[in-house]
Amino acid sequence: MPDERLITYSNALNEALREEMVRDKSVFVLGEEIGVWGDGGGVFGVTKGLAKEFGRSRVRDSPISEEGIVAVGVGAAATGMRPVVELMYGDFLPLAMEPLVNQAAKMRYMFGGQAQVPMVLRSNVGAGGGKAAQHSQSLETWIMHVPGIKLAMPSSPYDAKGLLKTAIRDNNPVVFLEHKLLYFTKEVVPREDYTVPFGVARIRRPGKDVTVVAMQAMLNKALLAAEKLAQEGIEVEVIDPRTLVPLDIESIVESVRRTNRLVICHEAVERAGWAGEVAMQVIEHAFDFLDAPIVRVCGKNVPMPYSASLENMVIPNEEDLVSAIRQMIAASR
Amino acid sequence: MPDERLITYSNALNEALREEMVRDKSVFVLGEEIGVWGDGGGVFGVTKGLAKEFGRSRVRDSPISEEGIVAVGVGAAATGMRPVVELMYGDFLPLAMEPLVNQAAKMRYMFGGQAQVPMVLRSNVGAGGGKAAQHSQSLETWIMHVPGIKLAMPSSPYDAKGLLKTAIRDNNPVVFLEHKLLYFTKEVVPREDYTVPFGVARIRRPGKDVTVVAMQAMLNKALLAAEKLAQEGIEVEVIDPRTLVPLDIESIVESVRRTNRLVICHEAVERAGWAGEVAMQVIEHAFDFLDAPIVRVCGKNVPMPYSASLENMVIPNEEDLVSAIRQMIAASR
Amino acid sequence: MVKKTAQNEGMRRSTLNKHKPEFLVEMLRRMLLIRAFESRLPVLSTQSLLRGSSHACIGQEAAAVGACFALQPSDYVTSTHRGHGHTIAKGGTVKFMMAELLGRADGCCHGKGGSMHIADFSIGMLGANGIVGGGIGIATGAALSCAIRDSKQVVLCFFGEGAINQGILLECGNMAALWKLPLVFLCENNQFSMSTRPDDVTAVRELSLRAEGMGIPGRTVDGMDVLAVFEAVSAAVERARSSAGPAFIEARCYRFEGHFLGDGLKYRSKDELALWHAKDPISNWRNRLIKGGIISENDAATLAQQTQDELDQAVEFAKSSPAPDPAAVWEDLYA
Amino acid sequence: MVKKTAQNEGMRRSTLNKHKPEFLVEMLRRMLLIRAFESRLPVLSTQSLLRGSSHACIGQEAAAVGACFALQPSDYVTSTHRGHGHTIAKGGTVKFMMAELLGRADGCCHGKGGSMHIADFSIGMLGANGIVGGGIGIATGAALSCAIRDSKQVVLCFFGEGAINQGILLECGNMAALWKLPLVFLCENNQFSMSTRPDDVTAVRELSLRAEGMGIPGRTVDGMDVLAVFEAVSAAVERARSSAGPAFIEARCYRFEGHFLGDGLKYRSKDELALWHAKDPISNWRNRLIKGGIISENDAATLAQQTQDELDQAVEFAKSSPAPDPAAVWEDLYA
Ligand SMILES: Cc1ncc(C[n+]2csc(CCOP(=O)(O)OP(=O)(O)O)c2C)c(N)n1
Ligand SMILES: Cc1ncc(C[n+]2csc(CCOP(=O)(O)OP(=O)(O)O)c2C)c(N)n1
Ligand SMILES: [Mg+2]
Ligand SMILES: [Mg+2]
Repeated sequence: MPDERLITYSNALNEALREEMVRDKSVFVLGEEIGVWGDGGGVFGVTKGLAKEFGRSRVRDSPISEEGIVAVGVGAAATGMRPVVELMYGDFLPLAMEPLVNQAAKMRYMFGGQAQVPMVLRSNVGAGGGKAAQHSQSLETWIMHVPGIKLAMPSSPYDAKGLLKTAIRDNNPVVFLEHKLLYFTKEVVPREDYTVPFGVARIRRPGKDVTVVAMQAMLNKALLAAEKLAQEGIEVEVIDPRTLVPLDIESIVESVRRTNRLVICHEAVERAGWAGEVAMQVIEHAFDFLDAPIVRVCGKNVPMPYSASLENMVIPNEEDLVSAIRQMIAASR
Repeated sequence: MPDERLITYSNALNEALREEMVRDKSVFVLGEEIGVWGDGGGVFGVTKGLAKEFGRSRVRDSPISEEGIVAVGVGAAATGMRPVVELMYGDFLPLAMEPLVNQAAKMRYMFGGQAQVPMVLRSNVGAGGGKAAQHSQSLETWIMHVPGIKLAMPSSPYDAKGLLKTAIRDNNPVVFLEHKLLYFTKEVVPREDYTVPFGVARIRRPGKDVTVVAMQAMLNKALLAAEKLAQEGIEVEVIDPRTLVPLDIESIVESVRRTNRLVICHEAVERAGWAGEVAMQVIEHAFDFLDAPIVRVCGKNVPMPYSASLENMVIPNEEDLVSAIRQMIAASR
Repeated sequence: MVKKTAQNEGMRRSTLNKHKPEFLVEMLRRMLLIRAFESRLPVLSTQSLLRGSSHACIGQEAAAVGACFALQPSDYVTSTHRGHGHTIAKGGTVKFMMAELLGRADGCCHGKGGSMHIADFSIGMLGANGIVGGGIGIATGAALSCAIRDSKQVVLCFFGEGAINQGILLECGNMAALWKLPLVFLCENNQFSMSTRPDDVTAVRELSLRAEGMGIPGRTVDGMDVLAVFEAVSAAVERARSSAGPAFIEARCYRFEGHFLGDGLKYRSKDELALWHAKDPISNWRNRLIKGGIISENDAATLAQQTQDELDQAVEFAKSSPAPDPAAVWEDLYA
Repeated sequence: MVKKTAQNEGMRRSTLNKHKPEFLVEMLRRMLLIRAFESRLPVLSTQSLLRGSSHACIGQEAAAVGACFALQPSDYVTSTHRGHGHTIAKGGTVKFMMAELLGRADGCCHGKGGSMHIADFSIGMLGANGIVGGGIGIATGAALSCAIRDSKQVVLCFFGEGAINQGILLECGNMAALWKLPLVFLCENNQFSMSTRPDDVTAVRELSLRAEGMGIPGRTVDGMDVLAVFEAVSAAVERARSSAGPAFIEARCYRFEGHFLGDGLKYRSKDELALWHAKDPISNWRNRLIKGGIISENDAATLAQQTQDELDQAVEFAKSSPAPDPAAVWEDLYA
């Protein structure tokens, strides 16, 4: 019997941090409210118990200074440490783009390989809880647009733990975006050490009629939509890229070559979102295999409204996917 | 004889500012080195003479505080002024994303229409002068991804003046990105008041074989490439969207319906750049008209290196366009 | 802590007479209204009527009311994530606010903002803010606008002591001082930023020293004393209005409830809370007004009842207001 | 301005004897090397060998050398857009620097950085920076790294007085003070941020007051006097190394040349420049060493000649170095 148990995404992340901190004393954690808040660390419990175990030097509660803490992470990473910096909400990334984009992403390249910046910037994306315009954004596309950074977005507890370990061991800046609605979802996760490699997509459901690329909360909706469509005889292949940089375009292209149809679903605002990148790469590699226009099912082009009825309209849902796929199949069969 | 003369892009912008400041006393300019530097205002001369004419209150030299000056612009705009805030280089946008994205872009919507934020944020994009990784970025895609902001990028002196006037008169936040290599290029510009509307593309060269979408420095390269290809009998239609938000997708789609081929060329980093957005919208509207995969000719996925030989490899050039188009035509004729 | 000496007490009593009784009573009424508003939140929350996070300012009513009462109606206020009190103090209408918290069409932001984005431009309330420090830039820009327009308006910028380490404060504080903008920075030091104490994250013991480093005169005031806050802010407002430049005021107060609904509050002791409860800004003010002969016990009870009634009506109003029309999702994005 | 009193003069003379002659001469040599390096730029520029912007630090040599000489080789330095002097002072090799300015394969960044991104990690020089204030965060992070690793290293963070209004300074200054990081903030007040005077953009007259507001002791030193800078920074470094926390030092100096090559310099008078030329950090130090009997006129001339020769060789080396291999465009993006 493998040594594994059902734990939450938040616990899985917590284990990854703990195990990496035990394994490598250059790993430390920096962020707001990571030491004491709640049940002992982190608004979403991800750093729970770490301050107690590793002390307040390696689990460092910071002032509310987002630009500063990311900048400090960069400097520490460039001088031998492996900081894991937390921004409580991904919506605070706009405060910290300078050190991330102008410093961390570029240092190694512009200094001709002298530097390495093994920093992990942990934060999150996602709406759905009525947190409104300033606490609901999914800004991963900005990061994907910046050469020199890697970008991981785990969709499940298993991946969360395995990808975070890979991120911490990576010698480059990694932006690691969790999803707010997933923190308390559960999955069976091994107790022993394992990693999930970057750049390897996970086919979450095989299918032959249409490929859906989705991550995190949208992935779960895609799986539900696939379930539903299966009853109508439409077989949806659901792919989770797991990391957007590096992107496992081979797996996506291979799938599209089989299904001949592609839907890309992300919660981030549709306009200039990463669906366009995936689409272009598929076009570059498999245009002739496409039997139908690539379809996007993405966040509406508005800030996130507070009211539940409006918020639900802005975030793509299962039904949006079902009807988009139905239409696509009908038009191209 | 129309009252017009050959002036630079920088002068055209200067005229727009001057005329709007005369016309509307709520317009004021805020930025670093805009009052005295050089020949009397602005690193690229855009604010030249304005401090002298309008005084240091309305042409306000700021401390080096990028986040602060954009934030101040937002507050001033929300309370009845029309600030034009300048960031000396577009590479400093990462410092100012918070007030721009979390405040300016969202205020009107999240406050249910109570606010309006008629701020213009002027800055620039572009490489080519050996300014290296931190002074060469083209970050317009980030802005395009944020609902609530408009985005203009003039390619010529005529458009620069007309679009800037439209931007200043617009009641919404407008990010206005100039191109560093264009400041001292010239065009015939009318003396009288005119505006260039947002959301109306300009066909810079008609052609029937392939549509190229490009702006600013890349537009000029596209026109040169078109010239060259014309000699081989390939007729390239070159379209300048002029504003990315709103985007005149109709004109682009209409063109693709005629040419059946699309090349998108931007200087910004290719990965997750706005080419993907244009491509997706064309796919959504005219997939069946495409005789060939959409092609991107874009900035390489690396920070901008200093050395001329390397910089030239990273920025798309005329030859890249010529060969991409040749190949495309050859493969799909 | 702000020291209370006998002399201080004497001064405080004497100041009561400097003001119209109606004014003093209105301060009480407004503080009661804030408390009544905030006290409804847990109930609404258990009824699943609230979404996202709501941050109550119980215990901080004197800071909100004392400061806003020093303003003219045309003056501006910027607020924080903890913005209900500031809005009510500036003259906000509780029924529209309550409808907003419930995400309804009649909310002051038509249901798009919620608690963290309460705003009422009609009374110069330029918005709560989900970004710690986010209001500082807006306030400074508004103050610049007032200065350029020469409108004689003043801007009052609320922020918590947790925001004192955001870079925007330095950038805007410096510009405000440099340009002598009509701006009052009001730092509500409620002793906590979530679970964090000021001394755990801020390297200066006196927050006003931070202000001095930006070129802004700073002082500290007892934030549990509505009149003390009023007087300190009035002086700062007067100075600002006369183009003499910004001021920084730290109002020392205490957050009686959790950071937001659902905060387990494991990080502080009951004893500490009790100490601060003894300084309750409302009951102390009420007692002072009674002792000073401004109102009777009876008046006070009536006032309390009236605010409760107003809140009942606000909640009813909010509950009966419809959800926003779906078409609203596309409205008010661009002007 | 830093006042020069007779007593000061006396003190300054006496301090000469506290140091080894070789050390004092090496300070001169290093300042000469910086000046020689910077003085080549206009020539190289007219030969179209430079791209982008190059910012020379002529007039500021004493600040760079005085400060860096207070460090151990294993200590770190972060720099600014005006970073040649800091690099040379920390021990950089001019031929690799020059090759970098020319964008060649043998440059210290293999031609990818250029003037604004000069870096030499082998000597603890963590990079020039094109972002004003950009080095502050890196320095603070490096200092945190030193503290956590308990490595006894110290970080010296250079920035111009123009960077004093960047929010990152407050954020990092506060953290450095709070956590008592081994960090010395060295603000080179060269009287200009491009064409702007400090008083036009900074609301405090004494920059050290800004530091106090962050919880960091601050002082001002004559930045034209290499020994004064050395002594002030040495004290700060010692304090930092003993875990007593960061310090802030303003070195008042002057930028003799334009902001960058091609600056028309219309914003300042010849008279002002002449006043500052009289305080030239190099010729004054040279004269002091001669008067103090440390070197002869002849020694000084030889030294000057040697640095010129070293520069000639550096320029030759740079010119003969090839452009980077095209394949390099894909190298060193990820580790
Ligand atoms: C930029 C930013 N960082 C962090 C947060 C999360 N957060 C919300 S309130 C808060 C504490 C703020 O403390 P303080 O400023 O003292 O205000 P108080 O809550 O005491 O009213 C934090 C950390 C945020 N909303 N915005
Ligand atoms: C964030 C940022 N803002 C503006 C600039 C443009 N800029 C480069 S140097 C400079 C002046 C800096 O002055 P100071 O800090 O005093 O340094 P000095 O040039 O005097 O060495 C400015 C405004 C920049 N490079 N980065
Ligand atoms: Mg607080
Ligand atoms: Mg300077």
